[in-house]
Amino acid sequence: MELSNIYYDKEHYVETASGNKVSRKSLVAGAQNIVLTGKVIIQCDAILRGDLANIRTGRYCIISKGVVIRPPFKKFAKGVAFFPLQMGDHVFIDENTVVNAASVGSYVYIGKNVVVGRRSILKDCCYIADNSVIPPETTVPSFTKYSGSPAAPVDELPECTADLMSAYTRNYFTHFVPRPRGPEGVNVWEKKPDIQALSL
Amino acid sequence: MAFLAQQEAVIIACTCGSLKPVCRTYFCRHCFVIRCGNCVSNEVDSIYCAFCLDNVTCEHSLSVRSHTVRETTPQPQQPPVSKHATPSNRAYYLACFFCRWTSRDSNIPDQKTASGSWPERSNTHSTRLNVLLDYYKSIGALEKSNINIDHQSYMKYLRKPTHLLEDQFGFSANVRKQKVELLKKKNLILTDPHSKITVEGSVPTDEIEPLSEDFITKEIDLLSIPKLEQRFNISDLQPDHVSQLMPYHKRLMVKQSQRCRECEHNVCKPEYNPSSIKFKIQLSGYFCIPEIRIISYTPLIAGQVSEITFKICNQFKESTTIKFKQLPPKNSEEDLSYYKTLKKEILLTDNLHKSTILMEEARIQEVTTTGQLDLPKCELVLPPRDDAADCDDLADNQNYNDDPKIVIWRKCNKVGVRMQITPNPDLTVGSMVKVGFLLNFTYTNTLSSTLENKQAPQIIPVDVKMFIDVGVLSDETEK
Amino acid sequence: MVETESLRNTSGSGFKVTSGAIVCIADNSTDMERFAGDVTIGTGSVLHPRVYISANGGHVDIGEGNIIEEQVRINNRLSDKGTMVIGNNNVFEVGCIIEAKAIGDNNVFESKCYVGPEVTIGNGVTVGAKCNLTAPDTIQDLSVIYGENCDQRLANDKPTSQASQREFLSRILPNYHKLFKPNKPILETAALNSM
Amino acid sequence: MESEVKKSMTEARKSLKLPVYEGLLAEKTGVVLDIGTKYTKYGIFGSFQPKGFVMSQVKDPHTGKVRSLYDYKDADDLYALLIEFIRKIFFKYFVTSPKDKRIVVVESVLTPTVWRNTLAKVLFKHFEVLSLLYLPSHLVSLCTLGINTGLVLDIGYTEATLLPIFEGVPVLCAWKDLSIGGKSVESHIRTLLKNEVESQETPNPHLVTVEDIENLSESILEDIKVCSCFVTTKERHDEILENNPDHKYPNNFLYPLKSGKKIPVSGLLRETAFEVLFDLDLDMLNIATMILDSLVCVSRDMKKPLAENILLTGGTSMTPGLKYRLLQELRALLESSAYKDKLFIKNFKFHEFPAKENYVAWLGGAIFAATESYNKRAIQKDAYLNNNIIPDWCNLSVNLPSG
Repeated sequence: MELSNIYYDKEHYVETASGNKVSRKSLVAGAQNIVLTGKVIIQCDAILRGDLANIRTGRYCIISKGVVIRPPFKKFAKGVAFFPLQMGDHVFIDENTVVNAASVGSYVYIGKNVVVGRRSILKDCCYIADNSVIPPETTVPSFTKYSGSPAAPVDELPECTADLMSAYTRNYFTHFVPRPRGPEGVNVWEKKPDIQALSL
Repeated sequence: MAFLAQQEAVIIACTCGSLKPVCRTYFCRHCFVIRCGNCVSNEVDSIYCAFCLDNVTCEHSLSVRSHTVRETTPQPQQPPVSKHATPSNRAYYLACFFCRWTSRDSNIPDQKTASGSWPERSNTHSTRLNVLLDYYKSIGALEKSNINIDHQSYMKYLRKPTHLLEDQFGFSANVRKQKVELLKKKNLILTDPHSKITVEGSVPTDEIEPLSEDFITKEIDLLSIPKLEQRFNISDLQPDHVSQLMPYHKRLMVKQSQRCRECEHNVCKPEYNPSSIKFKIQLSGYFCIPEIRIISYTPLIAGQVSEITFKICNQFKESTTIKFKQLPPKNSEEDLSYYKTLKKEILLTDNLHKSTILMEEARIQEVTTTGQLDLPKCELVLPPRDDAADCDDLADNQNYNDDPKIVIWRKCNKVGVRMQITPNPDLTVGSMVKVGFLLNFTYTNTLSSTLENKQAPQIIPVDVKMFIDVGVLSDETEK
Repeated sequence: MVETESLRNTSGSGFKVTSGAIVCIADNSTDMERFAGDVTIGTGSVLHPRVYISANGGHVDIGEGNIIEEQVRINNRLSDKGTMVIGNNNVFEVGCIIEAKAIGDNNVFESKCYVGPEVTIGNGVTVGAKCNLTAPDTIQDLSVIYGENCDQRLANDKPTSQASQREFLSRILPNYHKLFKPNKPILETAALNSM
Repeated sequence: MESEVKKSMTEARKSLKLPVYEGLLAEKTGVVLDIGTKYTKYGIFGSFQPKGFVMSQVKDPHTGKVRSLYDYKDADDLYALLIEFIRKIFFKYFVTSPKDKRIVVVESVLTPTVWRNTLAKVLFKHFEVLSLLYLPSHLVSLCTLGINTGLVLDIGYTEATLLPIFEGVPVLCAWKDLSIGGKSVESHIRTLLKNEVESQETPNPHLVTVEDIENLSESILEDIKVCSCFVTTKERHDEILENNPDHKYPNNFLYPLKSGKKIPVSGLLRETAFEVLFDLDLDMLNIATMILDSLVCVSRDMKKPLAENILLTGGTSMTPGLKYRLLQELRALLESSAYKDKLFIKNFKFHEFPAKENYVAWLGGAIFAATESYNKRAIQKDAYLNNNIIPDWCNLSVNLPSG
């Protein structure tokens, strides 16, 4: 089934020159330490903790509602350090997930309500099922689906995952559109399907 | 899989009969047929540790294939714990970040180095078992060396040891004779000068330890009793107290490559490096078979015509022409020929030994369609996939003589198609409307043109059976 | 010697922050109702932004040296309207929901765990990520609750101290966040923030 | 600080590369499988313990439901299930391809023909293994003891099967089986729990309801069975039957569920759950009578050696107290009128394995597979592909004297 449009209220979102769409209701702390490479969506109630350490995302990252992106810390003999958090391109993070990873590769799908433990490493092309818990310092290899608590590999992903994920995040981005306002102020879409809007 | 589930509404029938989503199929560019995980041979390309992503094959010899992390549950390592700052004084222990188990819980001494040297536990019965193994090996060797003496009669005896004993009043004469022979042979084995190995059989006992009083008097402490799964992880001990739990080896993972069973060419071959997501050969069906997705449909009502729109997308780097055909009737000749049975071939190799390859029959999975799709008669031409064109909004539609009733829009390699769908009249409300058709697309074989120089690329028509779960049947009254 | 000062917030009840505690205010001040009712926060405790503490059911007393991360909800839902006492040096990780009867010292509540109103937590307990404790129970010291089925085991040591993290946070957070100052009423801080 | 971070990271990475790598399959070796009704044991030729235990179930590739291998509808269905299962075992647990590998399957003598043939078809045709050998589980159990004669009673998950072996020859006419085992114990526990919950007068919101018990998963029942239940002695069992007021039951306990509710497990349940093994069924049979009935069937000179070489295998036989109780029951029955004049034996003796009972058959297979005898007896790929026949003791075409 093709994605249907996802609408947002224009006044609640900031659009940057590189095409990032950031909700005003999200919390982007330490913005000077955060790099969003472009076409990144940050939805409402998401929290990015750039104050703790640098965060860098690639292109086409979708950060859904209530997601927390939090650089992980590590203890040393002489104190504590927060590690920077790297994220690749075409990453989708579903609602209410906590990402404490050290790095997230490209073409990664993280489901709803997931806890990604401290300093874990998600390699390119992996899939974390809804409600999973990735224990701290875990490496999730490419082309695997992890599920459960503690998360364990349950399946393999098809070889074309990179293309599927890139198509998915691109598609999501094109379908993430401002709520159209008809003359009566109601949603135009409900009245007449706008074929062109769906054409990508 | 949420994002793959979109694909799973559309299922295609593989040449072998299995039903798979397009992304789980392969297209063999030598046989020009669709393959899937069930009809290719899977090969292990490289083995790696999922934790450190270290590749442990190829040039390494077996003896140094020694990378695996140990764990009890998910058990990563905890490096330094000692308060002493100098590395020489550091002690290491294993710890689980998930359940906070540490190797100290099981009284495993701390180690001086972070990697290696963790005590490897051996089977408590290994001495006895080694004796037994040697004994049976010597019998086996003897059996082999006696092969010339009376292999045939001996084999005959071994092969039918049982069914002659039906007479419950004792041995028949035949069996008795054979038993005498067997005993002779046994003596032969035991007195053979070449193998002096004998074994003392286990001694049975009638002194069985009675049930421990603890079961009756002691409280159950669930925190100290391991789960069955935890016991099985240490199969030879199977401890009944958590303090005896031991770390066990973490499993390695494999990178597989797929090979067409008919032509023995690879249909998919990943790079060796475990952290690479690149492929040397990547012939996933996703890249050749036109992708079909449902955009929308009007409510489906039994026996009534509804409208459905599809998006058809060509992911291949050459243009393709597609036609829609009705499914052949079930079990008709045409249908069965679609499922090409993998042939059994016997090859004669140099030393005239017969070696057999390819032997699996097709396993046809029945699909019952519950709706009719009014298929367009015209052909559709889909331009090749062009990643750069994605950004270009000025795609021209003029070149294609499309029927505007069928094609509602075009954009690069994608086309929107409108069709009529009629769910079967006898379908009940809430059940899935499934339609099927035969999609014929052209595959441009670029391989032949590059190899045999300047020959025009070969264009091969390929049929693929597609089945689509459109949606559930709505109630007529709700309309 | 610790000085405390009573503050008033919109709901009109007391919110006391002991000097030395760090309470971050989220950038946008839409969450005035984040602290409702009588809440006391002990010295050295660090509250990340977007923490929700509701003491409408009764007083919430948070001890010293606790770390409370974002999206944590602490709710006093005790049936007897009693005081919910949280001890010292606990860590509440992102998104956990705490309604416990009482909590001791040196506990770790991992992300998205839930502790119900009829549960008493001892000392040195670890409640694993996404574990739910709902049945009336007293969790004994050094327990570890973990996994899909909320399995329980006993650790032989208490969780490692988070003092260094707390120290780091108290140094770094003031650089990025508006803090809730013990000597200023919350209304004023919020007003400053919205400007 | 930054340098410290870097240093620590490299150090951590180094420490992760821990050694000790668990066996890939070397060239000459192979895989031994014992596919039980509940758990499958898998391991390598000549090793002394299985590499692992895994539930004998797979996720149905079409419906996504977890199905037991033994719940197959027909041969085609079983074929699909076994493909998934064997693939999981090899690619996930052995991290190798089964192609051109040697395989041993330990199985019961009475395994259905369709099962054997389908498994052979899966291994040869789908996975292209090099050779395959089926070994009868009762017979190879003797290999773990170095003896030739024994009465092997295998108490597994769904059934208890008994086969005497005399001088290496199975005495098939004395074969006995009874459909009791771990599963019947678990369903008995469910019934007992239901009775207990029903008998509670005041419903406690924190305890389970009858409905909860009905929906209880098998894994929880299994856990209750393993962590708390045991086989009581005959004396104590008689006390319970007599309703002796002096009988002191073992301690009760509460078993917590994920939902927060708790299951009250009584001492009575703990002590009597395993009585299904010893209760006489409608045909007046239990595991003790199985042994004696079998001894009745064998010829007279075999009775004593068999009675003094009893082997108890299978996971259920690991239950604490079971062996002791069985001996007590056997001795009592020997005096009863039914057996008194039929058996001319005075004593029973049991063997102790150099292994845990639940993988004895597997171990026997692993020892046998490591010998030269394997190559002689195994069915080779080419032979199978030419005639598609798996030799079986009940198949006349391979057992004719001329063959």
